[in-house]
Amino acid sequence: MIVSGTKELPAPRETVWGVINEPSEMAKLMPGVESFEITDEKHWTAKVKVPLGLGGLKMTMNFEKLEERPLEFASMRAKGQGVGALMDMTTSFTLSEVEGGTSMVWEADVKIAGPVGAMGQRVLQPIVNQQVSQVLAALEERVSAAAGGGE
Amino acid sequence: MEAPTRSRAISVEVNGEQIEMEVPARRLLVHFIRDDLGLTGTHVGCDTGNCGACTIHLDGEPVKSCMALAVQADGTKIRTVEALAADGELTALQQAFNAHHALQCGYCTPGMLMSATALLERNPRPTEDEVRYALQGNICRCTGYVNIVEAVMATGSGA
Amino acid sequence: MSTVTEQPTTTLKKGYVGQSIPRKEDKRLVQGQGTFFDDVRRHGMGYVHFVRSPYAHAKIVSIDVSKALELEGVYGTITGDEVAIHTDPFFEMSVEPGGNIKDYALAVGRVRHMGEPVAAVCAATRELARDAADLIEVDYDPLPVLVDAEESLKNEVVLHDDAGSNVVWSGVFDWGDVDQALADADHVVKIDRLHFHRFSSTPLECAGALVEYDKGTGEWTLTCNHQMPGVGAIWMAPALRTGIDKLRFVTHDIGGGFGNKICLHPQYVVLCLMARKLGRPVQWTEWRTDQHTANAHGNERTFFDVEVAVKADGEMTGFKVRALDDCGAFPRYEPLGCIIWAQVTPGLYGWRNIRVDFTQVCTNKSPVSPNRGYSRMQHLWLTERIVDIVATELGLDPVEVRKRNYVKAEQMPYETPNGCVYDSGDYAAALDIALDLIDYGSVEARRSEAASRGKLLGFGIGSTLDSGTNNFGQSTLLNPDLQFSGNNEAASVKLDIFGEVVVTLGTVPQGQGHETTAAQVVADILGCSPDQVNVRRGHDTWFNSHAGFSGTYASQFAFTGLGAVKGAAELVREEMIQLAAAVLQAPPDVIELADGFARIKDGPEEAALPFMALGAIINANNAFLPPEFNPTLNHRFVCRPYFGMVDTEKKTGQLTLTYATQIHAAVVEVDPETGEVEIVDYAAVDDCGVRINPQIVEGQVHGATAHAIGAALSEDFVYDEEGTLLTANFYDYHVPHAMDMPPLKTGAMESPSPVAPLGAKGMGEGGGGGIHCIGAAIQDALRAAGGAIVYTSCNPPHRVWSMLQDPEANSAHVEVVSR
Amino acid sequence: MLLREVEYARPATVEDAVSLLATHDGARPLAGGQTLVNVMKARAAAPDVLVDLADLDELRTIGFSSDGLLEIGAMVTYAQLMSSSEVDVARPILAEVASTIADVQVRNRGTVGGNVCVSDPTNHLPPLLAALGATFTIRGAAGERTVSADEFFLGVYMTAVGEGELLTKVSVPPSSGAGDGFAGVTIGKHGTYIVDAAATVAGDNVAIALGCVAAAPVRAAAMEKRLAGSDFSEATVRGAAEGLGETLDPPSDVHGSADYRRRLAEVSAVRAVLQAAGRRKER
Repeated sequence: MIVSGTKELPAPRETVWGVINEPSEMAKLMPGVESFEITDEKHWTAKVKVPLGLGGLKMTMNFEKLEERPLEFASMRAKGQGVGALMDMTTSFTLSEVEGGTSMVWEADVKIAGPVGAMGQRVLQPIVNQQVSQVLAALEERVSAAAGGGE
Repeated sequence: MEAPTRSRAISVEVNGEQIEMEVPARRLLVHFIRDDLGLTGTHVGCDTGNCGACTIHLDGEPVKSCMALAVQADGTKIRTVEALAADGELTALQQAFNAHHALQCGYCTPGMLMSATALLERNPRPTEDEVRYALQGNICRCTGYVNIVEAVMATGSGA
Repeated sequence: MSTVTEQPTTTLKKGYVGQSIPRKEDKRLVQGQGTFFDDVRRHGMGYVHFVRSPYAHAKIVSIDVSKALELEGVYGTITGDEVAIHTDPFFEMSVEPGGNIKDYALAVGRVRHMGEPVAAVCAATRELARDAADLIEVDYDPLPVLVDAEESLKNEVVLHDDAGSNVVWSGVFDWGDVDQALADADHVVKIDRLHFHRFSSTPLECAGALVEYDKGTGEWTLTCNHQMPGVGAIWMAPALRTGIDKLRFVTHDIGGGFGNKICLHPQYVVLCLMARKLGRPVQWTEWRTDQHTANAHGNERTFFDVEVAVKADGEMTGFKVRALDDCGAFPRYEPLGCIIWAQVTPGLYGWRNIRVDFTQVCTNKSPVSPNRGYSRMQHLWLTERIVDIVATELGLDPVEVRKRNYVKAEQMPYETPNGCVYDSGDYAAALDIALDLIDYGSVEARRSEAASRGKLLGFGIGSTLDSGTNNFGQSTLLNPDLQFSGNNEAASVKLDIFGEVVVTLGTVPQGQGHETTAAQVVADILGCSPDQVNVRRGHDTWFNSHAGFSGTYASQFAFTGLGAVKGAAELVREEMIQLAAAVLQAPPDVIELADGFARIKDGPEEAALPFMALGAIINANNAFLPPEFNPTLNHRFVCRPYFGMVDTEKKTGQLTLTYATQIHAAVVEVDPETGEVEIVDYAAVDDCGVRINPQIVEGQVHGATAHAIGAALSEDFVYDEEGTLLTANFYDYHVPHAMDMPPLKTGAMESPSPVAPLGAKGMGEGGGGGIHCIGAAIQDALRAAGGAIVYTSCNPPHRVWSMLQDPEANSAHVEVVSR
Repeated sequence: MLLREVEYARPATVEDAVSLLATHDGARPLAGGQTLVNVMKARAAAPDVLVDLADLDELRTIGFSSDGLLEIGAMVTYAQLMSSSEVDVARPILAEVASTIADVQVRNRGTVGGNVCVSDPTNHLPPLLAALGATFTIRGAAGERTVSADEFFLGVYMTAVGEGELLTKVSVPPSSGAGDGFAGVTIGKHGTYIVDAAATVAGDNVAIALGCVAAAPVRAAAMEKRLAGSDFSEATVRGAAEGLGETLDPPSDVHGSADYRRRLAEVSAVRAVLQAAGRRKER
């Protein structure tokens, strides 16, 4: 399942890059994150309880940075293993300077296996969209906070 | 206000007999009936609440016991297929199922009988459409429903 | 008590056989007193849950069961490594490369389809076993996934390294001279692609077993719902490195089988290991999603490059086709499917020149197993699609083209191009009954009335044969080294001390009413009422009334099952007459068995011995009998149908013996805006020779038709490109319920079989006609809206809608070359 | 088929229920359970605490508010809707649609509150209540508030009901002469919808809500505008539906592609509107 879109962020590219390139920052954006641990510069894990409305979905997410071209492009892979679902997601972000901030084109290729997948495909696609839009909202908040008052 | 608990003592009237038992909150009503009470006439045929093989009566209403927790049955009256011919005398519906060859493997039959019994208690002379509407929640993979519908209608008209 | 007139024993006295007596099985089943495997409990038994692969193709890097074993109440686990040590791979039937496939009871080193069992855990309660399964950590390394048979042929991704190729079996069957027929034809109709989809009968009771191991005797007892224990034991015993008699199969009531409970040996072997390892009974219940993802799918088969030779007068003289069969991750009952279709090579038609280039491959999907109509349904669908496409393309009437090309009644028994013999039948007459039931004459009037309501009406015929009584010698046409041929089934009949007649069957009924029909046959032979005949429920190896091919499958109970019962009953009958003659001091030929008595025909009142007398003499009071006269009134009989040898060179021979006819006809209305198809009229006509219990026969026709209607309109196992099954349970795999099913009109004929012991043909797998006729009816309906060709066997609303939007794209590339 | 460990409580009052929901992390209300229990059986999601609303009789009533709105308690079952004289008088479409939800057994247990709070895009009631202009009353520690359908349905399994809150009732305007319609294509008779549409025509105006085409019900606003004050003839309604599909981005799955759902949305909207227009009383 491929989901993609563009997001306008009210902050210069440097700030946006500072967030999406920093594992500790990215981890905080995940909905329902409970704890995270940076393994090394390219790898980190997060314990997440994805709020699925009908009950939390506990997952351990292993993130790995794939490719990065500072200020322009970053891609990473997240493998989630949890009870009720197995997720393998590759996401990429392309940043470009625009008037008033940064335009970010994002794309995520999401593979979900296991019982959640079996609960009916037509429910899954909207759920993935919801989770992604929550991540984007958190990113926008984080980025504007960083751009506004600075740390 | 009592705090949430992992298990709970429930009191349920099952086929006329009051049963008190501590059950885990996570135990499905169908497993309580089959495994704890040994009433194995109620069957499980799916895992999404579609097939109706687990149909029983809860406070007089046909319900799917695979989509209820045993703890939810606390304080209710349950009737399972074993109660239909409790005195050994088959009901008119059970006899009609035999006369009209309305069962083959018999796995869906208990659920079918409970749904049809509930229908006839409310609508003694159902039309074919009403019978099919009442049995829509009970899947059968052997009979194609032809003889089942015939048997229920025959019972209705006293044939 | 009905009076029974004496007739020579070879033909049955017209008595209970032929009557729709109510079934003996029903009394317990309508009271919820049936015993299905999951109802049986043992003290201290453990519940087993299988950990299954979420991936369709991946290496198993590691399995860690430590956390699971620490959980309170967990008894133990079994993983693939233990299976590889303690068992051998299952016996493979194919030649190379398929024959080299290693199929273990659990995944060893690699998983090859979503849902494949990777480990098993046993615990004190069902819930604990499920919790423990979540604690077993399996590390997978995903591999590229193969979900398309054509792609699999390229062998870029190979599932079984031991085989080195994805091809399980391939071969060419060439009878007559199809090239000559095509050369002489006035029209050659070419169809480049037809696809028979993947679905299954999904019996309502899923698979499972309670397995106990007796340490003292090294024996396993499986209280289970395996429908073919004979062959199940042949697979399991060598894998477990034990003798076949160490596996005692016990079945009571089974909630439907339809072929989907034949390949249960992998999970059963794991249960046997677990029972032995833990020294306690262990019980496994398969849930619906497990069954859809990993138990038994029907064969998915695609047909390419069909060429049909047609004369100007509409006679079809032959066809050639390339068939590609997708058997999923493991050939379990396969490659038998690569030959079983040849039982009905010409379908119901008289063409003599047929070439089939057949290949079977593996893919990362659930393994297939026989499914109602196994392999014959796929081939008959091909012949019916050919006839309907030829009729559409050449403007022939579908009824006329069938009547012209059907094998005629006067040609029976009819030898097909590959040496099978259609024993009896009148296809045209059966079609006429169906046309009459559906009021064929009014179709055009109904079509215009429907059009006035904005609906497209269509009419379709589906003619099918239910070949029954397998000759396992057909397996040697696939692999000459195989040591299987013929067929057999056993039964025993005894007269007990108090005069009760006791029958044990080798067959394994799952709803077909064997207890009742067997009692009818025995009652007529022994001259008593079926109520006096106690047919023991289910199958038990310890009854010792089974044989190598025991089970219930391939529409053969009426032949082999009842044949064994008849044989055993006749042996007992003979002895009862000899014994009565001795006691009543009269010659045997004046003795008759009737109304539960052995008596002198028209003799004095007192010259009659009740069965109880005979039973008591033999079992408790036999001193007065002369030493050399030793009747036992207890006989086991093995019915061995005679097929003769098959010719492995020409690939000919008698692959089955009886051919029941089923002709289906349907009228549908299509909603052009949404693609929804509604069946507004339906008829099915069955001819299976002598009908032992007409009501039971009719019930089989109803059930088979329901399977066909479900398959034709909604039931489809669809995989995405990652090998995830998208219809993994009844939430998305829609099975017809009471409101989906149209009222069925049924008709019947009786063309007795000259070869079957009772003139009765096996039947029950002829329902495929429903798939054929609904596809034909949809194609007919669409003629008025673009004329799309139906190219697949499952047509839910979205597919019919796409055929309406773009008839060209969706029709198979059909081309007619005329002289 | 076998749930994970879960805690269970059955409070006697709405206040107790709200307090349980507020004070326990991962607590979820359990109404009919006809979806939640299945999701737990599949272990696709697992609440830590189930707060059973069975004893809250206050939520099982159907009546009228002071300003004449039909008030349906959150624990009212589909079967109750079907047999309620108040519903039959005020808004019979509710009973008509309820009678096609799943089967007898599910309708005896499944509740209006459960249907809307699960907010599965294929559920029958979200688009219907959106078209009827229903409002949703939510009670929490901070008291009670009432929101519109647009504000209530946020996404799949996501509604305005937050942690520690409970839907207590759904209020539906009486039809008072308006015509209501519901149409769509299901998987088998009375099955799950592939696409559905609800419509209500009151005087010259029409409200149209589509289901199964997004995470929450979608109003066919452009079509509504085009039809305002029109003759609601078949030709007019079909014309107004043109282009509706292109405004949608429906999911594709084994039962239909996105494109198929776009066309079905148009067909369903037309059929629902024509049914509604045909049932208007005050014409």
